[in-house]
Amino acid sequence: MADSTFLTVDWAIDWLRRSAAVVAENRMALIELDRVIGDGDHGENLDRGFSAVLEALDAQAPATPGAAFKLAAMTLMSKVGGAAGPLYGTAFLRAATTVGDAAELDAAMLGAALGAARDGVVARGKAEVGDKTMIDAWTPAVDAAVAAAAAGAGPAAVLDAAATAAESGAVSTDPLIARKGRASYLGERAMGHRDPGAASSALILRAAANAAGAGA
Amino acid sequence: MADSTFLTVDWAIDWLRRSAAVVAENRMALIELDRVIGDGDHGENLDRGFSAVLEALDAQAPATPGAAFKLAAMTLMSKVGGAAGPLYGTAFLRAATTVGDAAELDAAMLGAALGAARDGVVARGKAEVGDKTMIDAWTPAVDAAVAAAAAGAGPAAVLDAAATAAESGAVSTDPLIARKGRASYLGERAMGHRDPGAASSALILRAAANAAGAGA
Amino acid sequence: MKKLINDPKTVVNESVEGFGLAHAAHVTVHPDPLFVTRKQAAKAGKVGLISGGGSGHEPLHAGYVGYGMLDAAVPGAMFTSPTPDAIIPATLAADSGAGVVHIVKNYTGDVLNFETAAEMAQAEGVEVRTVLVNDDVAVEDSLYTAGRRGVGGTVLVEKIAGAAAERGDDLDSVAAIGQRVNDNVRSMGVALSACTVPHAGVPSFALAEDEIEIGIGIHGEPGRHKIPMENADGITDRLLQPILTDLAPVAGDKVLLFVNGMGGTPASELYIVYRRAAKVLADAGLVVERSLVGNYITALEMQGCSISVLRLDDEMTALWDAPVNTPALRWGM
Amino acid sequence: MKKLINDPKTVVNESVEGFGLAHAAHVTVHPDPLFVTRKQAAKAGKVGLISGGGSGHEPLHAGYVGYGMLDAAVPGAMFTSPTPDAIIPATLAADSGAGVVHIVKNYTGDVLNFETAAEMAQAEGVEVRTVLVNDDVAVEDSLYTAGRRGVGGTVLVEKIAGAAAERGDDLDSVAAIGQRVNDNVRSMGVALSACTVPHAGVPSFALAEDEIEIGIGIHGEPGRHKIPMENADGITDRLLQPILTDLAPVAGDKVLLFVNGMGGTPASELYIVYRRAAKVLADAGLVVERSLVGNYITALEMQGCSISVLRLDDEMTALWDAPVNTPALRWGM
Ligand SMILES: Nc1ncnc2c1ncn2[C@@H]1O[C@H](COP(=O)(O)OP(=O)(O)O)[C@@H](O)[C@H]1O
Ligand SMILES: Nc1ncnc2c1ncn2[C@@H]1O[C@H](COP(=O)(O)OP(=O)(O)O)[C@@H](O)[C@H]1O
Ligand SMILES: [Mg+2]
Ligand SMILES: [Mg+2]
Ligand SMILES: [Mg+2]
Ligand SMILES: [Mg+2]
Repeated sequence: MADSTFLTVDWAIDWLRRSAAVVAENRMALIELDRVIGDGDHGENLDRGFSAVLEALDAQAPATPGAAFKLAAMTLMSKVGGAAGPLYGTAFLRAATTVGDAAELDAAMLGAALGAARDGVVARGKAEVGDKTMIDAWTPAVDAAVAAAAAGAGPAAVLDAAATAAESGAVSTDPLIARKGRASYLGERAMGHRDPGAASSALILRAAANAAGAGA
Repeated sequence: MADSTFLTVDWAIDWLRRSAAVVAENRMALIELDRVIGDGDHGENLDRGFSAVLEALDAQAPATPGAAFKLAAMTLMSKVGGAAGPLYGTAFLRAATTVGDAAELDAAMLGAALGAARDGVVARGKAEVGDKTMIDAWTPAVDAAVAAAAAGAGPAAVLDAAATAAESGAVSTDPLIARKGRASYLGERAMGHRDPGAASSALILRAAANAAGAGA
Repeated sequence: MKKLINDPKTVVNESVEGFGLAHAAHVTVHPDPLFVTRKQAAKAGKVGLISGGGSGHEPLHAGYVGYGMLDAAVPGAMFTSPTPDAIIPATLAADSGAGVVHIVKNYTGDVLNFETAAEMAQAEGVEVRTVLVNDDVAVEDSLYTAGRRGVGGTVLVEKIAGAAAERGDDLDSVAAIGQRVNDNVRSMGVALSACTVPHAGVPSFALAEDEIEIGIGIHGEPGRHKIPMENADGITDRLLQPILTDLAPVAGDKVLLFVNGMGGTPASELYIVYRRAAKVLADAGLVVERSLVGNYITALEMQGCSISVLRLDDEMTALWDAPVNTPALRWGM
Repeated sequence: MKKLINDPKTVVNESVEGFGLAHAAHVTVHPDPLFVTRKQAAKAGKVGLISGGGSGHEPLHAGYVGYGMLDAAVPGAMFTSPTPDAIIPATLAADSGAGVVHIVKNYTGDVLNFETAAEMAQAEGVEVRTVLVNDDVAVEDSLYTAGRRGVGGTVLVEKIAGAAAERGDDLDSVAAIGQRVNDNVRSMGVALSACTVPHAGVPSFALAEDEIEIGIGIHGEPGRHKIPMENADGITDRLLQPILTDLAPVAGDKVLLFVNGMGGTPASELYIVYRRAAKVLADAGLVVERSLVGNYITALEMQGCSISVLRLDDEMTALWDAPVNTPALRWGM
């Protein structure tokens, strides 16, 4: 897989578009995960939110990765609702703040942006790893990204490492009892079911990696 | 089958008790008939009413057939409700009036009492033969009873003729479109289903015949 | 059958007992024979208003006992009209010397039982008038049927006639305004699912997953015909069309639009139906002056709704607006 | 899935539009972003009261917009908390200079979205206080859960805090009385059947023909545990016991008893539950001073109910009795 040293706004836009596509494709699957241990709206909410992101991208092309993240943040915050809306919104907002108006992002900045995004989710939702939330995908993803960047990997490899870690992180929620969010009401009955937010986080991080691979 | 020339209050009481038994036995079957072309309460209503008749008979033994009919009339009128309550109530009330305080009923009086009962139902409900109501059982029953009495049959044979005619009358409602009662709302969709009131009338008239046979 | 009940035989008695406990400030429950009266006696000389019918249509009728509406209600067994032995004492209780109006839904059982009760109450010296409600356009009104059923219009008759009685109208006038409401209201219903009468234990009719029953009554009795499922706007149009054909209002007429839930339909869906119905009426040049949306005359847990359209005149509108204070309908006090 | 809807995507918008048409005298609907305000502006200087949350719980919250209760309501998507972009303008609209109280049910999504909106409204110069409702004893309140959910108690908080605002209490006082209601109310629910969210198209959980779900929430989320079906008295006892254990009232305490329908349960069944609950409370030496029975906070067409018990003090009782004039709760005017 080709790997450029920097990712530009084209990558950011492609990431958001790919996220919208993958969320639309997995809308029913995410609804189904949430139906079992939540209230069955996660796929619907994210699909509504990312469709609005597509519309926003069509209306105004962001000039920098940071601007793209901010557009996503504001749109998701106002269109998704539920728990996931503010959490994803905060994640993109913190990422936007971290990258500022840089035109290009290198591997280290990517790691820092993902870390800030994760920290934003924690600041809002107070979840720790093992609480059966999207944090179970984000924290290993951030760790893997930072490690890959430190080891000298380029942006695409960093994102690939993050996505792969997020995917295992999502799977790791299966046996857990939830301690945050709606699934926490279920106690032991949540065991054996994947957390929908962790699943959607893995999909979205994989979209980031694919965008970096494709856009190289 | 033995046949005495007169029927007494013992027969009348036995009839009511047998009616209660046969209605209780056929409670679900009558509910089911009414569920299909009505509102599913006919068996429940009659069962409630005849249970109350049993209680009333336990509380105060009527002295004459007329008193027994009157007791049944008042109890059914106040316990059955729906269309069947006033109709059966009126039937027994007219029968009571017709037999007065006679201690014994002969075949002719039985025919007259059944005729008066039927006329009472018609007076209240305005149904004609062919309207798919209990009249489709009662009118052939009265005709058969009067004919048998005129031909010199005893009370048990008169009642047997009435019951047999009522049974065919009930069957004759199967293909009809209803023009009275709740089934009339159904139009052609009532075709192919037996009228619950005609079915219960046949059961009750058969109970009268059985009481006469058994009580001979 | 899963229901919050203890025993099919005690459903009505326990339910009305609970109703009496919950609304002790409004009503008194008389347990045997079962009827419900106002807690605060109406002013002497007021025409009494009573209604009754099979249970399972709650809040009808007991929910409408109170100032500005009914003086007494007589709940029968489930889906079974009450008997004269209950209607008679309710009639006597509702009489304060000015006579009593019986509001009777047009079902054979209701008609016969109220008829008997009226006769007997008259024999005891109470003047009785009867208003027969028959607003359901799903049923052909001909010599060859039991006639149209009384459905949603009943609530409107009870409210408006109740207000007329409360303002001091005499017996004939109260009956006449009740009759006028009935003459000017038409209704039609739809079921998405059947209901289960507790003593029967199985649904009153069968509907496939993609079928609905148009022209349903309020007793789980089957309706006019089954059709494949449609969207809310389509169903609304199907209900309204025969109503408008029969009522034949002219542009500029003022109407009350009543979307009634059958018991198992969320309020959100009733408002979607209301939205369409209001548009159709507006397109027909009618002025929707008043509205009512909610579960007011139900069929247990049936999913579905009915629409009623009442052509208003100024007097009816004023009587509709008059204060009412009952467990289920309340405003102005 | 059979529902009176046109399209899962338009359910909320069309429903709220119909609600606005039906209650045009009470409310104004602002379509985009979606929120509902009182038609008659509250008197200047009154503390504003707003609430909101996922749709599907009607009449909550828009049904409680009006005199003596809410100034604005923000309906989210089905079962999904609304977003700040709708909560903020609703907050601004509700402010007449005395600040605004947010009544928020304790769900992560509601908390986060209202939190953001409050921050932004404060940045625009509106003082905001938040009352978090968390009355559901089905959920263990510990560091290891998202905490208790807000359920039936929400309606009582909105009514009583609304009356306090209407009589002129200041911002902190209104928030304090809302908090006091929350501190004194406990609730628990049961589902006999699941509900179907339109966009999901299948029931939110599976229940066998002889199973019920104890400790159900109002989002079709599964409850505490499934048990075999029981009769109404048994189920009522199961709901009341944890409520009483947790609330720990003492003999002589005055309470409000609220039996709430989940949307698909006939009123007659709710009254059977009320009857038993009233007896259990009386046996415990409690005085049921006020009651509320009906569909006030629902979960679409779910069959089942919740029970809430509020320990009253004289001030709460007076505020409960104070006039209220909203589409779904109305008395005294
Ligand atoms: N406190 C929290 N911290 C982090 N993630 C959370 C928290 N609460 C919920 N989530 C995530 O949100 C997801 C649910 O999102 P969604 O279904 O859209 O919201 P809601 O629960 O309001 O319906 C969960 O699967 C979980 O991953
Ligand atoms: N007008 C009528 N004349 C004679 N019989 C009638 C009439 N209307 C109804 N019935 C009889 O009553 C029966 C229904 O009784 P029931 O189910 O107890 O009352 P309801 O229809 O009020 O539920 C019908 O099957 C029919 O035989
Ligand atoms: Mg969810
Ligand atoms: Mg019947
Ligand atoms: Mg009946
Ligand atoms: Mg949600």
